[in-house]
Amino acid sequence: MAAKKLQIALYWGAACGGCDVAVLDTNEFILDVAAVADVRFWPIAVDGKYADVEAMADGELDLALFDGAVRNSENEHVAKLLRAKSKVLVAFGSCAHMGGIPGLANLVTKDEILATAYLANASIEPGSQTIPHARSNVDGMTLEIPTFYRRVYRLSDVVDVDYFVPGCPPAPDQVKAVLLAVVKGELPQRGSVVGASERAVCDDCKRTKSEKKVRSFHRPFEVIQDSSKCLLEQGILCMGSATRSGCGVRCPNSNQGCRGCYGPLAGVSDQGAKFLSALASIVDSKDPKEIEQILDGLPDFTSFAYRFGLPASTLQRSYR
Amino acid sequence: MSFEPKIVGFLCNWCSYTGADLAGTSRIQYPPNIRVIRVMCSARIEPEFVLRALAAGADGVLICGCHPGDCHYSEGNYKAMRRYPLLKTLLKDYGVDDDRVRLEWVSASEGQRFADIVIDMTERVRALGPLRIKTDLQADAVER
Amino acid sequence: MAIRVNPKLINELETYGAADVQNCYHCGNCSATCPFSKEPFVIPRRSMRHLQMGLEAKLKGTLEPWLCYYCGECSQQCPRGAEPGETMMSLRRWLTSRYDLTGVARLFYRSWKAELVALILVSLATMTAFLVMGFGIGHGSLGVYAGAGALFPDHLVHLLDLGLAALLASVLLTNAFRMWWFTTGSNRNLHISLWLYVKNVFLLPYHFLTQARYRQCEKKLPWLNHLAIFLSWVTMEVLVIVLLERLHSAETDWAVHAFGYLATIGLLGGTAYALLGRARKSETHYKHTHPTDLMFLILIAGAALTGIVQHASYRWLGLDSVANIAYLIHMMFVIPLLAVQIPFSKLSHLAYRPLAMYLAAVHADALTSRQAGAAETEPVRLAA
Amino acid sequence: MEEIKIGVFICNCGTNIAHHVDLDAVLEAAAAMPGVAVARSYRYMCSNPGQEMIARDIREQQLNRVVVAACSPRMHEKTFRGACRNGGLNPYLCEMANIREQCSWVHSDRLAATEKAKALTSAAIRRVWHHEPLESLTAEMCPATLVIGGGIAGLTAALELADAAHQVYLVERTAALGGNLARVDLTAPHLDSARDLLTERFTRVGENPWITLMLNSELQSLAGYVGNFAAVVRTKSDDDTVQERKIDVGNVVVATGYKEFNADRITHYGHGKLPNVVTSFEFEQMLRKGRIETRDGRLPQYVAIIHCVGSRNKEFHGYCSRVCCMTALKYAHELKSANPACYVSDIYVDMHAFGKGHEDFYKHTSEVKTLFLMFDKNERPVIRMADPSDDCEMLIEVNETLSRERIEIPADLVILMVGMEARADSGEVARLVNISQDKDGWFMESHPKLDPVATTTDGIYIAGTCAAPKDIPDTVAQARAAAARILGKIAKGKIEIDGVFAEVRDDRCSGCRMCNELCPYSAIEFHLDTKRSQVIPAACKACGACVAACPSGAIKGRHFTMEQLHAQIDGVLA
Repeated sequence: MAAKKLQIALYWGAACGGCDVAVLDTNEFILDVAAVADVRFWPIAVDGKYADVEAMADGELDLALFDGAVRNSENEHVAKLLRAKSKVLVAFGSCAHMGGIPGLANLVTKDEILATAYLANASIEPGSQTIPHARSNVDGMTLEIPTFYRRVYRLSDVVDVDYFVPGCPPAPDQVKAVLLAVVKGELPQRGSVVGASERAVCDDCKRTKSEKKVRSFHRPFEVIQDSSKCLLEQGILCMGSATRSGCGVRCPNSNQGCRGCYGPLAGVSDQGAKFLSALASIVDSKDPKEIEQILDGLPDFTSFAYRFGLPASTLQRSYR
Repeated sequence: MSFEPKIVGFLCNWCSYTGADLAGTSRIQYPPNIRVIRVMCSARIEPEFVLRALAAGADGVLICGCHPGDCHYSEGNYKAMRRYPLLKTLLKDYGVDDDRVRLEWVSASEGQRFADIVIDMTERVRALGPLRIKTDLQADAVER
Repeated sequence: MAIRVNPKLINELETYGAADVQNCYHCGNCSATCPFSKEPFVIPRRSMRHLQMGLEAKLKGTLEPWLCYYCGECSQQCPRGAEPGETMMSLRRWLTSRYDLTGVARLFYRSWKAELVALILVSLATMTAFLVMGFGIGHGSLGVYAGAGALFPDHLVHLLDLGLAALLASVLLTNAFRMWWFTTGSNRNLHISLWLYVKNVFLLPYHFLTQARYRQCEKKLPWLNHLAIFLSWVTMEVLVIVLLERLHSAETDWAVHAFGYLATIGLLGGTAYALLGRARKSETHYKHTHPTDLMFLILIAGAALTGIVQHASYRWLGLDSVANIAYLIHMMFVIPLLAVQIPFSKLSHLAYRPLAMYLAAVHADALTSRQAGAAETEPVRLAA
Repeated sequence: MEEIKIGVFICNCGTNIAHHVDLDAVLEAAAAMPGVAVARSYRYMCSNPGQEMIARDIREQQLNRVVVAACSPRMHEKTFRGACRNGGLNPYLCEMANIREQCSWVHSDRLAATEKAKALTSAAIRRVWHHEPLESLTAEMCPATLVIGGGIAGLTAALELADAAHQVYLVERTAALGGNLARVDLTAPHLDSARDLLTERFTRVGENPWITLMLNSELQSLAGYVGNFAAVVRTKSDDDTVQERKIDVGNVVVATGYKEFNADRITHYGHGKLPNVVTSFEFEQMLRKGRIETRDGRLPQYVAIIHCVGSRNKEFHGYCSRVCCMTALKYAHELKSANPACYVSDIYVDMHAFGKGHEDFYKHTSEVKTLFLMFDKNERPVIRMADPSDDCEMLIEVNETLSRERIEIPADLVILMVGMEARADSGEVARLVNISQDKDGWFMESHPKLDPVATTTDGIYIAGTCAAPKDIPDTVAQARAAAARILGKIAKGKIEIDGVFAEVRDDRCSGCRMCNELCPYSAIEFHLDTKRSQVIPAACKACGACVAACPSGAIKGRHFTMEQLHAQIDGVLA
């Protein structure tokens, strides 16, 4: 009897869909997957409904890949649903793993977001400023939409997560590796990060590293780079040293500083704070005023440090 | 009963910790709100420790080191001097009031200065009221 | 304008008695102990400094050496043994030689033998002059001391006194004028109104007669001794010049002779004390004795001694011829004293000291009035 | 993971702690915490019975952690670590809570003080949970020593070490030994000849088998740490062939001396333009030739000596070069003895006659009729040619302080007492042996009063004028001090490296080299082949800078790990 096919499901919470595309980017490999697995639920790709998932027995799914952060009640509902229904739930991609780009919203309050979107927006005709509510009645019918949470959560904030696959999006060959590992059942200990290296991007980055002493910071377009030399040493912000490798050094190889999407290394609990500690230490000045001047070359450091992981940071959100 | 802030103090062993001990031997009284953690050098204090203290319920964090030029390891305090402004911009974005996290140079002979800093900081943080990050995070887990 | 430093001056001053001046490193102990070192004068350190640096123009224009009465405190205090007291003494000698127009004073100070020779020549000249005059012209006889036929008649002596007085007045006055010119006249940044000169003129006789300044030294004995010698010498001069006839009157005119005896005691006692002090170096200011100091004391003592011998032999013993001889020897001491010592050597200080006191007060007034003009400060009066 | 059994010992310190802290409450709170096997309160923990109590409890209760809530760790950490060692427990498994200097002595409110004592004790208990046993390392001490600089300092140090039968490599950049002292004729204040001082040492260096003399040589590189330095010395032989030699040494004595201030930098003095304005070293050459004369061969009648050329003023160097005053007096003597008719003017700022016999020397110089003229250090004499009518060649104009007159001083020859300056390349030497320099470029000693010949880098010693201007007695004293310190270490044979240092986890380091530059002691080496950084335990001082800055958390700060500090943070806030 042919081995029973693998029952897998994919879902996207507060996401851009990039992670789903990344799964497709494994090109023909997806056909091998299809050969051994039934995709039972993948809203972006196949036509499956929530009801179908609710109808499943608990643990019926062998693998669920959840990408995207938890921004509203629907995301949480599906997350809990998939948790119940699947043996292995994977937080797939930066949003699920650390809150991702949507996570930056935690720097502002819910009211400021709604005002920006629905009130103070140039494209809104005056007089028709309406803010969507969880329950509203239209033409005599009550209309329910998911409630917009006051902050963004990581997947692991709402459900137990078996594995984390970092990356925005995870590199196709990493996706392939994860899927193969699942197929072959060679998964490491629960709760660990898979589909990434245990060393920082610098380990795989070809640029030569030497004296780390920075006297000024620049945007990439402001300087003529030496493509053989470490970017940070040229004053271009690159978080490669504080970020797991595994992405194939995509950004530094294209002359852009790493932005840290693969998340922190094992020994680090707060990626942004750790990078801050490292970066500030190599500022080459002993005079407080001069230091402040050099650091002014970083216009919005918080957003850079926690671009993909504000909800995963120690303070998780703003307390204004 | 007025609000009693909890302040975590990271003191470097050679200068500020010794200064704090001197305040002790000289019996200089200061508020008990500060709880001191000893590190060998202010260069060992990671910004993440400050964030962790705030997240664990501290209402204020005081970082102390040797005066520039006095560092037992000759350049340790310059690292603290460099990390502090960047940490302050981070805290501003997180909405943590400026007076809650502070960097002060205290030499081994400045027992009085250490006490004055603790008195001043306790008053300022008491005026700001509780920081409530810990309670807010606990609330986040429940109310959405 | 910068003043030229002349390192050679110090050698010149050594011939005037200065010693170890170069050892001074200006700790200022001397000026701290000197009772006279008050604004605007810095005694003795400023002069020590100008001497070390060879600022001849400055030294010539200073009054400070004359404001020092050699109490010797500074020399005792000096950690480097630079003998500031003796240096000021040598500066007074040097200034005396500078004030003397003729340059004879400079010769005498530079070589004391020259002065000794001059003294001897003058005394021999006096002897011959008196003998020629006594026997040759006046036809007096050895045996007659006073009255008609006296070997040395009074009217001749008066003539001699007047001549001497004229010589002294001319020399002393010119030198005093030069002193004024060097210290005050040529000093451009001192603007002294006539009134200031008049206001302080009483200081001249006051200091001349009392040496009031000397009294401010801690030890009073040196002042008393000096005053005794000085007043005795003045009384003796007055008696000889003005009351000569009464001196020689037959009867002992106690109203006059009492003074004579007192003055003699003063002179003999004073000089004896000074000579003994210098021999035993008992006081700091007796430690260094310049030959001119010795000659000066010997002349006075000699004059006083012969004076009393001449008086006693005539008045008490009636030995006219002995009196005449004594008188002759007395003259051989007095004339050199007056003709050489006063204008060209130590005794000229009898003019310079009071003048210095007077000018110092004038300077002080001029400076304070300028400062007063500049800032309302209480005028500082030099202790009169 | 063995089961954690913690012994908590709370000290009353007589009444010092008991007075303001309710110790029973603290004891009770501590006893209730997880992992606490035994909790005791005692009057004097640091007393012998107190320490024996700890050792006994460790043995009897098989304790593997100890917390002592008492005075400041700066006071008795060593004592209680000793007590643990006596009990057979690794001393680093002990943690103190400072409930005296930073609690009972400074808080009078008993309730608040007790709360704080509880928090501090709970922090210590949570921290000690994560402590790990640490062993101090030992390293061999190579008995050979490298001495850089062949001047009086280097020679003295080398001989002191060689006489104790230890190998010395004496490296001298020029072709001859003697350094600056060899350029001098006589020395102040006793006017004994510099040559006598040096020749005795040259012969002994030449004959001593333990000294390897390397002239025309320079240190090329120095790697390793105290007891285990690998030095590369480059020697230039006459036909310009360069030969490199690798030598292993245990310690280094830096005795590179000083450079005299370049007088041309002060235009007022006209050095280089006016022929008869010479520096002190140029005058020494005249003395060594035995003929004091102006450039055109005349015997100078007036000689002026100007002090503090380049020293003690805002524009050039603020410090005093210490030796020029006595050297100037020496010149006054030599001038007067050579030509008694010569008039010497000594133009100075202050007369620094601080050493033995200096004051008498100063007094004696006055006695030979030297004219001393004082000027203010921030104002400077101006030298100009005199008119032909004057009896001197030059005139020096200055405001003389003692007389407050503006004077001009006649001079046929002017000697400029040039001060001392750090050598131009002292920066390279400092970087080579990894020591730091003060703002004037002099090498920095470990402690200005208590440790003047050592530096913050173990095994690197400094002696003589390279550390600061000083005269020959001080230089020789420092050279012998450095040698004595080294002999002490050699005699011990081994160097003990404290167990607390940073350690790079090879499985986590990604070769980003962020840490390499942060270490003031260059205790982190980057291996190009494996692309990994590594800490040299002996050189590491455990400041923790690299631990905090390592972006991938790959450097573990032994005894101050992230887990220990996190536990302590949570503990103080519990």
